[in-house]
Amino acid sequence: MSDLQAQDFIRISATTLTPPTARNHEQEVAKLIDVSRCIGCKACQSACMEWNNLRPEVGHFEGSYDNPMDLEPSVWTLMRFAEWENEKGDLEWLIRKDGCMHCEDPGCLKACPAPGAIVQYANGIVDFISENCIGCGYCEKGCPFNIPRVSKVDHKSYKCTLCSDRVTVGLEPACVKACPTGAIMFGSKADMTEWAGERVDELKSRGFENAGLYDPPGVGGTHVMYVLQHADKPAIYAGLPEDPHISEFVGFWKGLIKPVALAGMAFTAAAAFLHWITVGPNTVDAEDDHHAEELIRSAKEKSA
Amino acid sequence: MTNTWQDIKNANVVIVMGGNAAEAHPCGFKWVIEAKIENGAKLVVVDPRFTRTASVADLYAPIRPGTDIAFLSGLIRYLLEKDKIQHDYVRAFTNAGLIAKEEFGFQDGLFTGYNEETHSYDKSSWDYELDDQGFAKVDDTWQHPRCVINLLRKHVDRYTPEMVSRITGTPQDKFLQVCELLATTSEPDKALTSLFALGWTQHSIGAQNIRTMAMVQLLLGNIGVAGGGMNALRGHSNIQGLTDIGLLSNQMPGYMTLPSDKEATFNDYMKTRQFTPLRPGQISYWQNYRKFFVSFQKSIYGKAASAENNWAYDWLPKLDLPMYDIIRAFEMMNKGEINGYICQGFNPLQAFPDRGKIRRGLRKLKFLVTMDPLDTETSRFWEDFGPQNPSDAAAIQTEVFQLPTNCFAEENGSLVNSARWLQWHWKAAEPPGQARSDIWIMAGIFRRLKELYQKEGGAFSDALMNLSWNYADPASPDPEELAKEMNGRTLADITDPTTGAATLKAGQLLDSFAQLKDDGTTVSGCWIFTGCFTEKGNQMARRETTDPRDQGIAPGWAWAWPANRRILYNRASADLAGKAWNPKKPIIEWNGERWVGIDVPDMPPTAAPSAGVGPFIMNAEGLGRLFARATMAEGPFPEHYEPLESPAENVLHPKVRSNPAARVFADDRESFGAASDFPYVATTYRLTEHFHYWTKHALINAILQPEEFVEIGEELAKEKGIAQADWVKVSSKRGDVVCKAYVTKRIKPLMVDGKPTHVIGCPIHWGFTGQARKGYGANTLTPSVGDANTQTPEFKAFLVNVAKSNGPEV
Amino acid sequence: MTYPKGTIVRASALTRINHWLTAGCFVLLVLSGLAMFHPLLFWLSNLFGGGQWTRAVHPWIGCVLFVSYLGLIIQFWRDNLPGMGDVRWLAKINRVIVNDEEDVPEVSRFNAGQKLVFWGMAFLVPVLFFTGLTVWEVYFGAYTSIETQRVTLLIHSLCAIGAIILWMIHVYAAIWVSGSMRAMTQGYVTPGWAWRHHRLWLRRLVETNSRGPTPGANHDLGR
Amino acid sequence: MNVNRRGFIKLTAAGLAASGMGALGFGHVGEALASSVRAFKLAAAKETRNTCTYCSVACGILIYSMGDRAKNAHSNIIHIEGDPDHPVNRGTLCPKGSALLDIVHAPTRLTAPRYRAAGAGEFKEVSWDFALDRIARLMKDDRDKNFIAKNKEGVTVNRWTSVGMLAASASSSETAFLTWKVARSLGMVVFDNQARV
Repeated sequence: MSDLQAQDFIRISATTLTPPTARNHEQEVAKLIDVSRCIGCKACQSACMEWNNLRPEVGHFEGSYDNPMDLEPSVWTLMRFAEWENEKGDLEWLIRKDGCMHCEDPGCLKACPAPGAIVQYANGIVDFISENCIGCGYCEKGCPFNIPRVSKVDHKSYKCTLCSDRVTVGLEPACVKACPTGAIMFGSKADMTEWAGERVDELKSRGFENAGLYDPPGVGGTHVMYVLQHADKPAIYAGLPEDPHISEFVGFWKGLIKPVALAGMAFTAAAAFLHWITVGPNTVDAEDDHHAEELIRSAKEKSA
Repeated sequence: MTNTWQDIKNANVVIVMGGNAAEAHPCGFKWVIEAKIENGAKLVVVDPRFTRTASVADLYAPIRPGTDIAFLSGLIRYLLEKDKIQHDYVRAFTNAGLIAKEEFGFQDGLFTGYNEETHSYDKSSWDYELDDQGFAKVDDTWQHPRCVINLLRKHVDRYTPEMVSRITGTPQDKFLQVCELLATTSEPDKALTSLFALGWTQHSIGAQNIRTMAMVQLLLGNIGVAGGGMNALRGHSNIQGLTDIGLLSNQMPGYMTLPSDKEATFNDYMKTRQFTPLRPGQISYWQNYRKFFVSFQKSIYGKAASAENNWAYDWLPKLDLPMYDIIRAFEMMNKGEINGYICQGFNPLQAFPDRGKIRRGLRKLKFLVTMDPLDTETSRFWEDFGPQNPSDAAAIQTEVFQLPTNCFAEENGSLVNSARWLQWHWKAAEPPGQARSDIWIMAGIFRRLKELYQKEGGAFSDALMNLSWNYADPASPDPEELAKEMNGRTLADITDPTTGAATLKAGQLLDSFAQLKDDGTTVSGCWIFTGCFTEKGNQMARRETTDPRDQGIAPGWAWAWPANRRILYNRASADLAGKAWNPKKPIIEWNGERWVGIDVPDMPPTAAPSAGVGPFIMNAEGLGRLFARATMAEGPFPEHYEPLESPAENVLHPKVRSNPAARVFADDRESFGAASDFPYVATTYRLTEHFHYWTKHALINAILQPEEFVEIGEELAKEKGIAQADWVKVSSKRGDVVCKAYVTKRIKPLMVDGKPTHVIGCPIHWGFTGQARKGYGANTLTPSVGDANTQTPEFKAFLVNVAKSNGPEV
Repeated sequence: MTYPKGTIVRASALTRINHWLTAGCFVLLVLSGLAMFHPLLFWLSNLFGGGQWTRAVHPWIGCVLFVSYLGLIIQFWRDNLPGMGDVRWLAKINRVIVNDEEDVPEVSRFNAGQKLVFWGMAFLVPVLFFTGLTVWEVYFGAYTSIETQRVTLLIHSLCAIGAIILWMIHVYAAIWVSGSMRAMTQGYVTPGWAWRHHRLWLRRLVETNSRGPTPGANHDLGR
Repeated sequence: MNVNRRGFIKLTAAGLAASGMGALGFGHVGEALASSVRAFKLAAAKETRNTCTYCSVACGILIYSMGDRAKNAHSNIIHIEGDPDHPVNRGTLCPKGSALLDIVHAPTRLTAPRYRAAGAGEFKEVSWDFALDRIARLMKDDRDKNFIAKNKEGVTVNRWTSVGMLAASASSSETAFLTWKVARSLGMVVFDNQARV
């Protein structure tokens, strides 16, 4: 799709300068996960681990098919299983591939204090540049989907890269290629949105009136989208946020108080300097010394 | 499979019953999803558990393990009662109108001819009434009371929806919804495909499970059509190939069978393999048996096989029993009748039922040879691994050889997939360390034995001495040489009878098994593979991807047996006049002179429809069999029999509870548990993240499913005070497994004969070697009894008890 | 301690060490904190050997600051208790600001401004410490929810800014009131300084014939 | 990782900038540091077409191994993914197929013939010759003792029931054919494969 190099950044973390904008006509990519076609086989997890050379620990059985139990620095995508009884009393097994949503307005990137640690390419992929990461975990606070994980070993944050290394040479991500039932599709965001529309109509024809596309506006839309049978209740899909957006706290902490704080500090320094050059130091004069000796001397006499 | 994997996308209804396609064959299951999307297909899943296949199904119905025949017989009754069958298809292509013998009958649980002592039938009464020319009598008006269709109607009459629900525990409304949906495919242009696997085969009544569905498909007219067929989703990558090449106790390559003691001479042997047609004008292709047999004997014994010595007939081992299956092998082992056992890429300690009995058998061996890329449990059965494999090594006198072999990526060769495609693969790397190919090892053993016999003589060794072995490198025969050997050659020039031109020079590779002769002038190691490696080169290596009308045939990709035919019985995809039932998806049609279409016709190319050549060319009557004559052990019609370990009585015929023709060894019968001690029905199954007992050696798969567990319904767990992910002990009369409990909504109690019956699910993938957590293995629990026809063990329905535990005693 | 003759002891050696330890930690925290606070200042992280070191060392220094500030609290809390005198002092802030000590009420050991700094920091430093703990990813990342950490991180930033501004005022005050720097570095002030800035404090010292830093401390006034 | 020349220079220059210049307040120099994407790991790998070893869907796969088959390069397998041309799987793989790399490189892959003597407590590595000679000897002795040339009725049966064999259902058809020839020429009838399970 595109050669993902420094010139292709459209957003860079902790950077006051505007990224290069000359190449402003870039096809945005998107990964569409059609939960109604997903059989929860974890081929995407397996392919992701194999392609990215990730091997987390062999865990234990914890009460469901969710293995490993949570995203980790070396678990970039994960099937989350939810046994749900619908209104008709029939059981539905909702299985959702969790992982980075590659938001249009990434909370991680906004929260990140390290310059160049998180970048967004022109095609929409949000990537962690590990060598610039300082391991502070702000990205975890910024992300509305609770995705980034900071490693306890190298103190760097990790998440799905949408296989930027494959996409940059024109291949599709590893999970997309592996998915046996074609539940994960990859292409331009326009194509994927249109294809999702067809899938939603087809699902509606099968009795899922509330089928819909999950492309949350709260984060400006995402480059990883879901087709859900029950788009009116995303939370039943193992906690998919109803209306994800960057937290107001993060917004405020990363927005207004930055300039205000700097201004406040600069003002104080300036005021002090101005006071110094106008009022000047408060020095002790001879009279004060005299009063002091006088006081001491009289006290000496009383006690002697 | 009768059809191809991609052909599944042409189905209008897909039933996954007796299998879990989404978990066991995910990339094949893609085509079910394609059917749903492009074809608006409906997916029906009938399974004791709500599986990941069910998670994308349009209709799910629970069923008690081991009662599939009751369900399907009820379905047949529904189809016949509602007259939802494809009349023209059934009339023309099945034996519905043929008339059975007078003596045939069925009385409270038993067909005619049952012998109590031998637990088997005298099947002479299970046949058609023949006329004076020896052809089967037929009444196409279906009036005759002994027409097959009428006998079938009477036979299934007892399976009313109430009775089905009473036996299977499936709620009646769900059962009738399934019947309704499947009945819609009786339309000529609608197709139902049946995807099944071990969920049907691993029962004491396994073969009949599949037969019942085949009868349903015949009644609905779905065999041989696009999107139809009986599709067995085979297990291993080359299980189809090894079945084709006859690596089974009584089998020879190409589904020929080894002689038995009763066939002393070659003529006796051939007498029972005449396959003379039972209706005029039928092909009955097995009539060419002698050509295949002679060509085969010439292939493996070369000049030493001649007309004079009946083509070295006596050099083939004869069987005194129907078969020496693996259950019998471990029975013999326990009785000390087997001294040596060679496990080539097979891990019986994990794969076979009643793990205790397997371990006791292996202890009695003098020597055990394992050939495997991985460190298998079987090769270390003698080592103590704590509670998962308690053992006193010193007391075990077995010599064990653990031979390292290469894996798929380290060899050239071909594999046959479930859809009968022979596909070549290329070597990508050298095997690790001193690992060698299985071919090299078998050649090594063979040449050493031959040398010993040459030096020392000994028991009869003519077969060994004269075995054809003309490979460039006798120590390591090349896979291409072996492939050519299976394909076969002509030893004399072949001329085309019509044109007289020489088609093949002596010594050249044959193009098709039609060229085989029974006079010793042709050789073929496996007649059904002839055509896979011809003078035009290795057809198995073809990678041509074009697919006419994108209908899922891909005729140019690799090569399918027989004769590159991709959909079997495809003649049945056209009506009497040779026009396609489903004009949108024709396969072959009669154009006036020949059969043409997108697949190799399963029919003599120039046999006009009017000639009445039946589409089932391998059967003597050329017709699909609703009435199975004498081919099945327990009856020409399927009948519901309870599993050997069952919580319920047989409400249809209490006196005959389980399969009367099942072979049960005495010690195995003692080890069957009673419902009073073991009240819950258990079933074993596979998870999609693991392949049997291999992938616990692969780190990623061990991560995806790290630890052994059993699935318990929420109601049962509440009853037993078992919380989520607690340790539990699951016990059968044969042994205990201690593992975690997965308390789930996906298994609900079934009302069977008025009693709530709980089902417990036991995945099989854990053992005591590899990366994953140590496990006991589900086969610690399972009974050692098999299907009456194939001896496939009954892994899918047995009895257990379950209780809280605090983990394996270390 | 060898203080020059005739001088008053404003801060004991222990107090000075404690003060400058706190000050040192605070400065380092300001530098490393600001590096992570604003991209423009990220270059400050190079003083600590890069972003990773800055993030790693900041919390540890925070711990030291918290402990050492407790020391200051222990030493000064009694003399910083607010009283009516402070209110009156504040009312005269306009005179104080222009160095006109004339009718400014007499101040004991600490004037209201200093008390504000003291109690300000006594509030801000613990809050910074505990909010900092919750966002100390390496050790405490898992103990609080992300929602909580968003709030505590905001509080941490706000308090830090407050502390920095308070600190700037404190530093300038020391420069502005000449002699104060020496008071905290050498530990002594001239009696005149005491008279001018902390007359009540001087009076009590004299009454108890103490040379400082607190009444009745050591009895060699005038040596 | 083939860092191209231009990239190499950029990295070192940046390093210098970060340490020296950065301290003097030219912080934004750091932004140029942001390196590009992880290099494509299959850039010059050798591609071999094969079939997955697990189930009967028989997905087509592409095996990527190091080196270009030059004599001194041991073609170690580094990645396996689906064959997009294969008409059945069209490039997809299940969780087992996607992890084929881990079975090829499983630490429990056997690498040397091992032998456990009767009653012994552990395996010991042996040579192939020792193993195969010993196996041939054991088989011949047992066959000579227990081979049944004729049954009770005097019919020539030529069967040997005291040694059994299980064949692998993941081995190639060619292996299977050769195994059939050897087993049956010895008269084996206790001979099955995974189709029985």
